[in-house]
Amino acid sequence: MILFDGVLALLIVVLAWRCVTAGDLYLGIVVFIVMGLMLALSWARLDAPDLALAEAAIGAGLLGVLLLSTWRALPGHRRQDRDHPPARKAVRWLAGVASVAFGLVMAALLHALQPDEDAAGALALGRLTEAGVEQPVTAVLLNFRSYDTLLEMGVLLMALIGALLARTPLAPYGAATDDGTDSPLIPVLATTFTPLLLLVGAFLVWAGAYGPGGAFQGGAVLGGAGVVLVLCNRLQGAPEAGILLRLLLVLGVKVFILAGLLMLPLEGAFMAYPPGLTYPIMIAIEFCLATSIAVSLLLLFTGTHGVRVPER
Amino acid sequence: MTEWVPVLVVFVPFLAGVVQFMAGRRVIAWWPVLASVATVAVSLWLTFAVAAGGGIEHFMGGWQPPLGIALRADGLATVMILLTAVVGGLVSVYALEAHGTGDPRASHFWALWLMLWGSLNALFLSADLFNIYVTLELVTLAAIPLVLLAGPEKTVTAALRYLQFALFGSLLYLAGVALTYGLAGSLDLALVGPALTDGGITGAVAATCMVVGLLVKAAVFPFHVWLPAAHGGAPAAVSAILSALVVKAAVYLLLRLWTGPLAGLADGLVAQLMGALGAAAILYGSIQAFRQERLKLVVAYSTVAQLGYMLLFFPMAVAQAWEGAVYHGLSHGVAKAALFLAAGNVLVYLGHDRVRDLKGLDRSLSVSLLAFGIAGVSIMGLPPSGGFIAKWLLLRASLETGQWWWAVVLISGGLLAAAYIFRVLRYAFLQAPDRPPATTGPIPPPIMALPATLLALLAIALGFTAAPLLALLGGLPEGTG
Amino acid sequence: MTGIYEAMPLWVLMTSLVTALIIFTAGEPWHRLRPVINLVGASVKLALVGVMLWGVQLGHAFMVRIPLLPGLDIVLHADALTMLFVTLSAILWLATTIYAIAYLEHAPNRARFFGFFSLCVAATMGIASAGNLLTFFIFYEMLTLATWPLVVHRGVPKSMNAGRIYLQYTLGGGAVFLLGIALLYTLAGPSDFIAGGELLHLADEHAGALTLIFLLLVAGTGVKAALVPLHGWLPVAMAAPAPVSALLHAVAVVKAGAFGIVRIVYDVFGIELMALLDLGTPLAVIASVTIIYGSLLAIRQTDLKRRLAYSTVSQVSYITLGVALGSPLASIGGLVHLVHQGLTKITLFFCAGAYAETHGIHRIDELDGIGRRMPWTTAMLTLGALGMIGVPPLAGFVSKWYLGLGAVAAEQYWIIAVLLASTVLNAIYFLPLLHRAWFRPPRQGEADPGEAHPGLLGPTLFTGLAAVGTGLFAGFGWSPLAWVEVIVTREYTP
Amino acid sequence: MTLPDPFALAAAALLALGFYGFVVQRHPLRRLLAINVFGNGVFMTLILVARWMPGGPDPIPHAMVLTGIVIAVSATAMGLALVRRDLRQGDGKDGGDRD
Repeated sequence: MILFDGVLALLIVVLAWRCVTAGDLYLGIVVFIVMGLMLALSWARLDAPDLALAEAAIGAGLLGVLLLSTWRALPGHRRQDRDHPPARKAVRWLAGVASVAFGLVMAALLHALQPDEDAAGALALGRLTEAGVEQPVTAVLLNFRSYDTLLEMGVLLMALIGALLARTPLAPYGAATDDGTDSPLIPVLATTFTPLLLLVGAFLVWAGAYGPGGAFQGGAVLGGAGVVLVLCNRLQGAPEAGILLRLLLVLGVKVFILAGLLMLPLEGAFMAYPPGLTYPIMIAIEFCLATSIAVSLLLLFTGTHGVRVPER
Repeated sequence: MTEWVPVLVVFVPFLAGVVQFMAGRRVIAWWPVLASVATVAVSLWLTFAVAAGGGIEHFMGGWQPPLGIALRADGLATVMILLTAVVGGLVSVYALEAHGTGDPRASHFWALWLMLWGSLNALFLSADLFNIYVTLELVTLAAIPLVLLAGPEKTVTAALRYLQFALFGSLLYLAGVALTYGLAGSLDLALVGPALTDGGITGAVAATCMVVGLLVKAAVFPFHVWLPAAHGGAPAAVSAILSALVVKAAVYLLLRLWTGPLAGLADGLVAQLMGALGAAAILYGSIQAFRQERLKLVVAYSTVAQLGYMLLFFPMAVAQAWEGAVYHGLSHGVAKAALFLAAGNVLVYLGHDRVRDLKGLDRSLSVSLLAFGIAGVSIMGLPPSGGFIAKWLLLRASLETGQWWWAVVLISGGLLAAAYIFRVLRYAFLQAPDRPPATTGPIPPPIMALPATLLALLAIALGFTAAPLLALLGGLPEGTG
Repeated sequence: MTGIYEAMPLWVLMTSLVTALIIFTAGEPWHRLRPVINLVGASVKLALVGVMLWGVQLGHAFMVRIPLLPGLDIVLHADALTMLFVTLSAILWLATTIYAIAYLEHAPNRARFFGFFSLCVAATMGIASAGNLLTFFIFYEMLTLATWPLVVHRGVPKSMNAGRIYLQYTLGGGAVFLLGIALLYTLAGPSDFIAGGELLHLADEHAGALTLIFLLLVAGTGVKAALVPLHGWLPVAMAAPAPVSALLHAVAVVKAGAFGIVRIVYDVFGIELMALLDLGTPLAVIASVTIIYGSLLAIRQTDLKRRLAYSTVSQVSYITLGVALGSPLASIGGLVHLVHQGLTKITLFFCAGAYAETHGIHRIDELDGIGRRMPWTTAMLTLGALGMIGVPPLAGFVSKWYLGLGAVAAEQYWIIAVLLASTVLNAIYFLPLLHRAWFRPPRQGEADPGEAHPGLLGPTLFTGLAAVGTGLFAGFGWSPLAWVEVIVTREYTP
Repeated sequence: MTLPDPFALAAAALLALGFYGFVVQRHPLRRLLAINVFGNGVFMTLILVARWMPGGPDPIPHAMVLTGIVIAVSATAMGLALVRRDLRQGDGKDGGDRD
């Protein structure tokens, strides 16, 4: 296996190198997506299947689609470096030397690093029974360090507002006349693949309590289903969002905060779940989170305030 | 009840922002008022609680560190939250007019600003290295859309550059956090110190990554390149928030880490280097501010310079330097917000903010201009003002530690600040003999002029309130220096 | 009640501050009420100063202490030296206010002008009653800031330029001064102004540092006192309106500098330490150079106000010279000159302003025959000029006499030569003025008579006669001279 | 002398390459790519730290990575929206200084 690991690691490095220095921007993006998949593979090898799933779904999948769509949306002459040439040769050399030194130092440090056995993580594993779920990562995300997760939902919401304020929708409001949408494959994709994705997403959310999966992976897959629908022209952007859509957007963060605040008088601490009710509360919150993540990611992709089914 | 206050200080504004986003424009008049008042109220509650009973700690989820995340309201966090409440409250008053019912994107402004307010408080209270990363990103990702509110066509380049630097800075910080966790097996600020100190080169590299990452976020020279365009281009209320609070959050973290987990690592030479960066920022920022043609860019470059003063704490690292640096943060926050709001009023009235064309402004905009001048007194570090108290403390610290070269920097910085402030006033005082200035806008109503004036007067008042505030801050954390 | 009474210096300061705030808040439209506010403020202040003068005479202690930081207090107090400066400023403020109301009757931006004008006076009061170096510095910088809008008041490029130069000098001086204070605090800790100072015990160990601190402090105050080579701002600042030149540049600002030097020499370092470190003589030399140099440059000026400005450069240094010599008699001469020069020079500036306002006369060669057209004003000009030269029994003579006696007592005979030379130079640049005014015929077509507006003439008459009075009645118990003798006795009695 | 973990080397290389790309590249899209490469280096580091903890993979760094990925993707998505806006606009307009 060491050979496999070595080859995989080398591949990642080469892909990263190509991604950063590729002469053609398009190539750089494609390489980035491939690198994301390779990373997911390597993380699976590193006993982090949750993260492998997340990277594949969000890091490589959704982000990849978004990168490619953005590239396509750019005016032709802006797709290359003409207006933004790389730094001068001297700077490149200097940066090269600096980054080689940086890399060597980090490699040496990582090689020498000996994590403690009484790390916080060991504590987390030891007190898993109190956490309400069997999956350690979900326990950390939704219980031990639920505060981080809650704030992260805020990041997602703000990023969405930022993207909306830039007013550069990727999914135009009018009927999309994209080449390829009349392909016979499209209806198949839209009608069979999407429900499948929805199913997988919901399963992942629920599975997060026991094995690999969770709100983020599941939410990403659900959002991905939406993206597929947009790409198949079964959904399109809308200039305004209905109150329902906005409610779904903030559902996760809002339920999370209100639940947390409710625990202040009940349990004496923010987000301290009452014993016995831990699991149902966490599952409820997880589904809310997944819903909001899915809608947020979908809207981050379309770059519009809302989505609607196009009129036929 | 008291132990709940830190949670409320974070989530009252944060939740209010979320609700604002959901409810949209319908609630624009009253919801922001309610939310701002409530936030100021809980912030004051926290201040009085800490002043009366000392620091407050809250374990999120009831899990103690190292397993869980703690919120710690100590003196430093509390004065920053107080600053945020004061500046935020008055900027909110200004924004009620500037981003009121007349602004089509008012709902976005208030949602972002209220969430940013909560995020800032969360950042100040956080006692966990990774949670700090999350709050840093929250603050950044709220700040950048706010910059866009000036109209994406005008500010998108600045916002994009801001985003690039901010993202890279926080990832660099996160790299340091990763190494720290590898060394210490914990993320709590109070627990990671010994492992970092004993961590040899790994500890040093971890510390370097975190510090450099924060320097990028704090726009410290030479990482300042993203700041002027972003702060200069944003709407006035946003500029005030960004310059007074947002960049300061990163400097705050530098102070917090340096006097906390990194205290055992602080090396004399590195500390001198930090001081040198601060000195370079002071000189470079001031000279650039003097050379700018647009009023808001003058003020923005002034921020680059003023942040440098806080960095002078590191080489001196004595109690007076600590007090001086923090007090500088407070008085700069108040004064800079006043400057930006005043500049915003000029922009509203004239439709431009070209420094050379401010002729005759003193008659029509006398209140805003007076606010600009009064706040300028504090920026120059002249008495009586908060800026003077801070400068005095830093000056004393530099002479007491025998590092007289910082005294020279402090003195020259004050003179350079006088140069760029008076340059603006000079053009504004020039009489326009032939005709009144060609205006495009109305004279800003009192609700826009008063917050600037009040903030400016507060900057002066800070010259007299140092004793209670420094008592609240508490002395230099143990083990530093 | 005693607390309120003891805090008298604060109330005196507040009268001007509150006046300023009211004027700022009321704004431009209140042009009818503004003179009333101004005059009421000035009169109330004068009354309060009278009470305080009486108190100090009886030996009451006035002291207010506002802590800013541990070891950093704002201290306002009133000793005899304070009262000398406070009384002078209060009286002259009233006179100048009346003058300024008349002078600026139809000018724009009067609210701004009078607001900052009151602020300047508040700062001057603060400087006079400052009880330690830091307080002195705070008001010293406040004075700088409040004067700038007055210097640039006209809003033309020339006055803007003057404002820039003014700030460059004064803020630079302030920065140096601050460094000096910070060094002193680091070396010796916080300390109030106290006769003889509290630094003597440091003289052996830190002689070098103390000399450096003295240098910094004197350089800082020397800027405002217009000591050569730090005098460059004063002539340029004459671009300001006449009342500003009169009160601020003849009295408040330059006197603030000179007063600072007096405080530093007497109440921070002390005569004994000055002698020990041998700082007096260099200071006396600088003062002498300034006296001669200022006079020489005054001769070359063709503009009336600029000639007066250079004369100020020269005359203010008498004060520095007096305290630098370190003998009681010279100190009396120097300190009393604070009052004498103030009264005399403000009269001269009032006259210059009246000429400019009434007949548009700015240059000296335009003064031909003005004595016939404006006899009263010109009479006051004559009194002032003769006073400056030091013709007995006018005020200037008293100062010079005591300075001379002091020089003899200190066995510094070269000072006598300086005084004589200065007197001759004064005569050279003032007498031709008087000759033109009285004995040359008016120019063609400019013979129309026209005395100055009563609002301008009144204050001029008042200060002119006061200048004469202080000289004539110098021997009486309530004269500035008697007061100064009290101060100096206290300073020199351990 | 143990053989270095190949993934540790990869993590260091990702950090170095990300840094290099950020400094050298000027095209905003490329810069975002470089930032993400750097971020992946950080995530890889965290995963390695988790893996090396005696007693099984440490869930806390895993949670940190998951949070980090979502933050990185959100920020990048917003960045891409800005890039689209920025590059559609006229040439060479910039309110601030160019270094």
